[in-house]
Amino acid sequence: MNASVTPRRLARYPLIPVIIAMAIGFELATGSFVGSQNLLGIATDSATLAIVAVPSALLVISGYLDLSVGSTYALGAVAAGWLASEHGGGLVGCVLLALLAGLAVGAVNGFLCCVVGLSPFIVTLGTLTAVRGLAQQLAPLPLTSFGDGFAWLGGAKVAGLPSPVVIAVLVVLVAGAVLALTPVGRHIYAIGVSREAAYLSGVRVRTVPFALFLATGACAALAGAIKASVLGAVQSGTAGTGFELAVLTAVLVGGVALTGGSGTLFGVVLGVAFLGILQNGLTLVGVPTFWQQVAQGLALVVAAGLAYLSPRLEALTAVRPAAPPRPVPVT
Amino acid sequence: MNASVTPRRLARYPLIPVIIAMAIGFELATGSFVGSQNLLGIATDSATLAIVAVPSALLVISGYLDLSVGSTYALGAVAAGWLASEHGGGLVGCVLLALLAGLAVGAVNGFLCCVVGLSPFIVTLGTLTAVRGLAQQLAPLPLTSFGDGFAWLGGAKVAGLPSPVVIAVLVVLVAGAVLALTPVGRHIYAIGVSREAAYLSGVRVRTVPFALFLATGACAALAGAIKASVLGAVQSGTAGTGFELAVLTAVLVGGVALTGGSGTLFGVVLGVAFLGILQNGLTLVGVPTFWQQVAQGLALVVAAGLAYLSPRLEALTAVRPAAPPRPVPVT
Amino acid sequence: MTLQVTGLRKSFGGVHALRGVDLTIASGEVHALLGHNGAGKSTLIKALGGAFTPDGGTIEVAGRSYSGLSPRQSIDAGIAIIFQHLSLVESLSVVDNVFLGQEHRRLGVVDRGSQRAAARALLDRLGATCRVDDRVGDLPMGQRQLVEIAKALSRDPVVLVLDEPTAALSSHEIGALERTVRALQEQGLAICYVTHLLGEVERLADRMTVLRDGQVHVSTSLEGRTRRDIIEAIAEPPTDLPPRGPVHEADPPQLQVSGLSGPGIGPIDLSVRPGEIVGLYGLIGSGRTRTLEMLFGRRPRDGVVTVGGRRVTRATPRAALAAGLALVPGDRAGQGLFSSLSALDNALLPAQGVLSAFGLRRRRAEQQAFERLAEALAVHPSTPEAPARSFSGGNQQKLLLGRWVNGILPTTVLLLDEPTQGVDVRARHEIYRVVRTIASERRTAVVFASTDPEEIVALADRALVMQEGRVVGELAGAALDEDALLHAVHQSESDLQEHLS
Amino acid sequence: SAPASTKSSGDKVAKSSTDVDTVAWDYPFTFLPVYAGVAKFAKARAKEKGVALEQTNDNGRPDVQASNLDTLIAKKVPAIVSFPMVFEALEAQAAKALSAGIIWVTYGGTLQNQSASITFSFEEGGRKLGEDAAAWAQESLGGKGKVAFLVDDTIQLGRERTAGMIDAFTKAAPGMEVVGREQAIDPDTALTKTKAILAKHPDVNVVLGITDGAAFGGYKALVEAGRAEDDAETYVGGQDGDLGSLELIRKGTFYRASAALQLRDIGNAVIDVPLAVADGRSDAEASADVPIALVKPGDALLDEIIAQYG
Ligand SMILES: Nc1ncnc2c1ncn2[C@@H]1O[C@H](COP(=O)(O)OP(=O)(O)OP(=O)(O)O)[C@@H](O)[C@H]1O
Ligand SMILES: Nc1ncnc2c1ncn2[C@@H]1O[C@H](COP(=O)(O)OP(=O)(O)OP(=O)(O)O)[C@@H](O)[C@H]1O
Ligand SMILES: [Mg+2]
Ligand SMILES: [Mg+2]
Repeated sequence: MNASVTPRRLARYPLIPVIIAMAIGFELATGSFVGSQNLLGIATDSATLAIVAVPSALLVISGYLDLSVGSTYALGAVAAGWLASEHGGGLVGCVLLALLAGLAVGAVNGFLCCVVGLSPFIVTLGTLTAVRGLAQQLAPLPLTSFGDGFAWLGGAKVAGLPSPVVIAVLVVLVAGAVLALTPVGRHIYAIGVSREAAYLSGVRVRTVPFALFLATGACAALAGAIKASVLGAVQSGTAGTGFELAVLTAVLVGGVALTGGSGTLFGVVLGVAFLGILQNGLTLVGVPTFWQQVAQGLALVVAAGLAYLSPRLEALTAVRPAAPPRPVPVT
Repeated sequence: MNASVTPRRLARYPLIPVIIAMAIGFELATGSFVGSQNLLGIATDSATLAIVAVPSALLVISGYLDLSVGSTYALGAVAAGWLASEHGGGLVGCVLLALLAGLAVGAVNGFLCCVVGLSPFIVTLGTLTAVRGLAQQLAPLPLTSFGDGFAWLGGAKVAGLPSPVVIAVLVVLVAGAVLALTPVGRHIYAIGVSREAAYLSGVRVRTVPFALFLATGACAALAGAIKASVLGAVQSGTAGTGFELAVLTAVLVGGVALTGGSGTLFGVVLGVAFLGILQNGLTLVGVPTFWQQVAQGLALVVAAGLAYLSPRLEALTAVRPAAPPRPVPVT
Repeated sequence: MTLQVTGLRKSFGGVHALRGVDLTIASGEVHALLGHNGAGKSTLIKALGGAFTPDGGTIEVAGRSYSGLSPRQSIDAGIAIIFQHLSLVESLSVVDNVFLGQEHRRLGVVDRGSQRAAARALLDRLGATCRVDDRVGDLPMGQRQLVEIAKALSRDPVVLVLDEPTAALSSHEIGALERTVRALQEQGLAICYVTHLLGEVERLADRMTVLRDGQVHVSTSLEGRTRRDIIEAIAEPPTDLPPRGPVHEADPPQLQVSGLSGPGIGPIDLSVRPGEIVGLYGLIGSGRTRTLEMLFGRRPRDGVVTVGGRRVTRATPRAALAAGLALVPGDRAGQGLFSSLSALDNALLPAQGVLSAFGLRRRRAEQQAFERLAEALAVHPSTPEAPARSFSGGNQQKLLLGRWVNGILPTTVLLLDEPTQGVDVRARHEIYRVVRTIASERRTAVVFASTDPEEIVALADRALVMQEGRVVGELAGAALDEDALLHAVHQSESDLQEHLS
Repeated sequence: SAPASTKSSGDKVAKSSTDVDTVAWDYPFTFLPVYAGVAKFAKARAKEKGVALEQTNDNGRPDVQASNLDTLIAKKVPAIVSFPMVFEALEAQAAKALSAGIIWVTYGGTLQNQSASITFSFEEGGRKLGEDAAAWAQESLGGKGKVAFLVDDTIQLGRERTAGMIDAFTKAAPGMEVVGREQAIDPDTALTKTKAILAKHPDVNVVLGITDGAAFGGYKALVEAGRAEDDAETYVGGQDGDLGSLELIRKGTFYRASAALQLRDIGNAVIDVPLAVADGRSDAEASADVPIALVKPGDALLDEIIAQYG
């Protein structure tokens, strides 16, 4: 990725100036926004959102949608937490069990939406509800007292960075590599733009989104397990409630179109950062509770406005296309 | 509307046999499902959902979406409840104030989505958050002790029917008449299928969805006021939370496509009935909380399956189209 | 003057689609608006219909001058337009479409009875066979086009604009349309007619205006003009097509089909040798598209399909591609193009997997493959990263051709559905050249479907005439000419003449 | 600027209540009416004491709560009063706050790492209501009748209240038939659920709510079903002490009791406890335990709490 900030890049990612403006504003208002502890805190808190927003974004680019992530997150947290607290499960066991739970939910969603062809919105709204019920049924009481092994998942430092951040970076890099470097990456866009044309071009139009449902389920459950490890406790009734909306918001604010076929991972990472910084800044400034909600709502509207402006700004900064060749006049 | 149950109608509305099956099942399981008190209870409870689902369905048919209804509902309840409890407002005043509040939210949504052209999903997610914050700011404490005038809104009987049901029937009839009989009804479908084609045909592609945003806002606030009147209390923090998803679920389960351009009000009414009966039946049977959630989630998946089957069944029951004219062979 | 356009300008971002165009059409005149793909014809027409506001210039209709029109103003001024990309609403009925935005009302309510009667009368006049209550989405393209025309006529226009109205019509329907245009001309309408089919220009038009790159190149009466004059006005004259490649009777057939059948189709037997080009000719709805789609596995099928001696058992596009079959679909927008993806992605999507190493794409190899392809097919512009939607119709079609004939994929049988629909005369010629070259040099077997007899004659070694899903005749060699084709599908030559006159 | 902020944190460590200029109160269930009630008194007390009261917006999500606490700690507010959604989950944050020199007051329970706590037993509130209803049932119904519970199984405090309420009732009135146990914390849901229960059991005598909001909805359902507002064989009771419910109790309806939180005492404690810690008091000295009182018709407390709502 070329990191230089060109006008064209700014036009494409209008969140960049907004994030910079927010950072400056919050720093001026509080004097404690910029600072390694606070910034690292934002990164750690946003890591779970990023881990789920990234595969979700690929799913949306391919023209599908997974709303069930909030409950899959809870299921992953419950699965890992249960093994850790009731059976002294270690790091590997807990993570594997959480991934398995996530893959199971992903497989159900993927089967119904990609193979059978049901509406992803209704199906995953259904699994959102059903999986939450299941998670609560499995662990009606809070799970606590995890062993050190599992605590490592969320608490370790790798090269000075908290492990959730490291995992999020890995997820972004892997997904980014798939999207940019492999043929499947192009297939994801192609399916999102025109499923029919992709099918006629020999693209696996069922398998690819199915795999993305699996990845989204696995990542959601992993995120739940990570948060359980960080917090040292799981409550099945509240873990990840509303998370699906946060994920979708990050994806859409990051410039991925709900209609599929367009968007970039860089944009999604910006979307996650935007939400994390907003939440942090409002608390830092000490905005009263209800006004925080109002501000968060308005921020979404502003983000929608930016998404609207972006292609228009891009057109202005566009490199002029070469003029078409003029046929030589005959007469 | 022709009410006879033909195979073709059943294929088009597969919720009909499902609802009948549910009714029979719940009656056999509890012996108290069919009974005027329970059925009227379901109707009254579902009335507010219907009042909002109907204009929302028109909005979805026209290719837009309003997620803010849950908070607009709360704002309407707060507006009416505040006037009734703090200033002894009567029926007319309370209803007018609630409608005004709803129209204001609808106007903001409509302006941003139809005139400016921002993404309805992000914008109304934003107003959902912001308006909830406003409602809580306006009435942090529960409002109670409304006068008789306002109590009439939700408590009166008209021709033996509870007033919420009567209002819901009126909303359905008015919207149904608009959709089926007036040019605007055709325009709503046309805009949903192809905004461009509709625009070039001289259809008012901004005004019509804008009006639907206004109607949805007004109806959501009215529904909130009605519920406030029925309950005799308003809690700004809990009133209508999650209502936006219930509304969208009813609309989609009722066969309206999220992509716009298709769906019927009859289907939406069936969708509302389906959700109301399901909720009622699960409580009647006494299913434990968490399993209720699982059952509700599965019901959504089943509904998605029905929506998928419906066009296929319709094709089977279709009257064969007349054969294309045969060109007379020459050779 | 009924319609007078003066100095009209419009640009999209950096693209100057119109650079000061003048156009004058008198009442009672049929005026052909011609030009290469991307010349600006549709842009001009959209400005007339109010799809956007022009950057400059004026539009004068029936004595009133506008600097820009909204769709409602345009309709009220008496301009009726048949847009190139249909402006119909698929999920609505025929009658609802015809009167969309201009409903007959009684007491604020749609007057269905009066609308149905009026729609029926219009459709009859156009020779349409669909019923007023049919869903437009269920209709074949030809009928849809007629509904679009009925919609335009329902508004009692003073100016009628038709943007490539016949691209999807069969000769039967074209005949009816041409008669209608004549009748309207006699009633004093000013008619603007856009087409790439020069036969229509010769039969119908009184004058022509030719656009090149957004400017008027020629505007003249057609009196005494030959086809060659017209072609030269539109573009530089095409070079001759490369010669047909030899077809060796001794070669085993590359594509062998026996007993192919499906709903409304077949049984069809067919055998195509390496290097042979077979044209499927028929009226709209005769089953050519369905036959090609069945061959390609897009539709379920019965029967045996053999490619290069090996049977293709599974009826899926993937199986067909693996066997060496490839299809360029007729519905370019809906089934072919990834409009927002880059030209490179569009041309090389299925080849990227072959080009990749260790599961990773090789950008350089892709770039080189694209360059080779752009050169071989004369794709313009040859910028790999430009989105496909910014290409003209002819160049889009070349990208789709290139998707299968790029020397990377093992395509041995190429199926083409309406390969030059909406493509200008020059690009059409280039596509013929490409197809010929593929057949003669790569020995690819080609099967293509077309509604244009000229095209069949120009391109095919052998033509199969289809009717109601079956092959009812075969023409080859000297016997293959336009008259014979028309003859084969129409009752008699005189009947056809009656249609056309 | 990182070193600077570390330095300023050193300055900020409160040596006495005068060093505490801000109290951050983190309450996750901002949608509950109780929140606004306590907030009202806490704000008034804060003004009185000349400190600023900051609040968070956790939206009922434990991960957001943890994030917001991280932010408050990074910001070095002098004192945090936090109501943990899951108590164990906030031990780490509490420890982090303490080691940063921040006063940590646990609200609604206790943690191992804390400066002090403000407690009021949820279980006890439920138990008092359950016992009272059971006693009433034994007396007025001879111990025979039907009871429905409106419960909350999703969050910890809800489960504690639920357990206290149901255990106490069923133990003291074993003859009562339990005909419903439905999830409902707000009047809207409670109305719907109670109506469904009434369809099958029109003769339900007792409805106990996890919140006053839920009980209020149950009350409405009974009235809608034709029950006289002062029916002698009906008992509805809730928890929290919402104004609307208290007024029904005062009016002499069959809404007979509410396990009321003393909102003013709690609100005052939100400010007073951290200030006491700053003045050097120990956990035991500074902590406040606010009793939950069951208010019934005729209680002096009833009028007092209603008056507090002003
Ligand atoms: N909405 C648009 N945005 C950007 N460029 C456009 C747009 N519409 C048209 N153009 C460009 O304007 C030019 C003129 O296009 P137009 O569609 O008018 O050509 P045309 O003469 O109708 O071609 P054809 O014969 O292929 O239909 C082309 O270069 C095209 O790419
Ligand atoms: N006799 C038939 N039986 C079944 N389906 C038919 C029949 N006639 C038309 N169709 C439907 O019409 C649609 C295609 O019509 P269309 O006229 O565009 O293509 P086609 O029949 O393949 O003819 P052609 O490509 O030769 O014009 C298909 O979706 C097909 O299902
Ligand atoms: Mg054109
Ligand atoms: Mg065809």
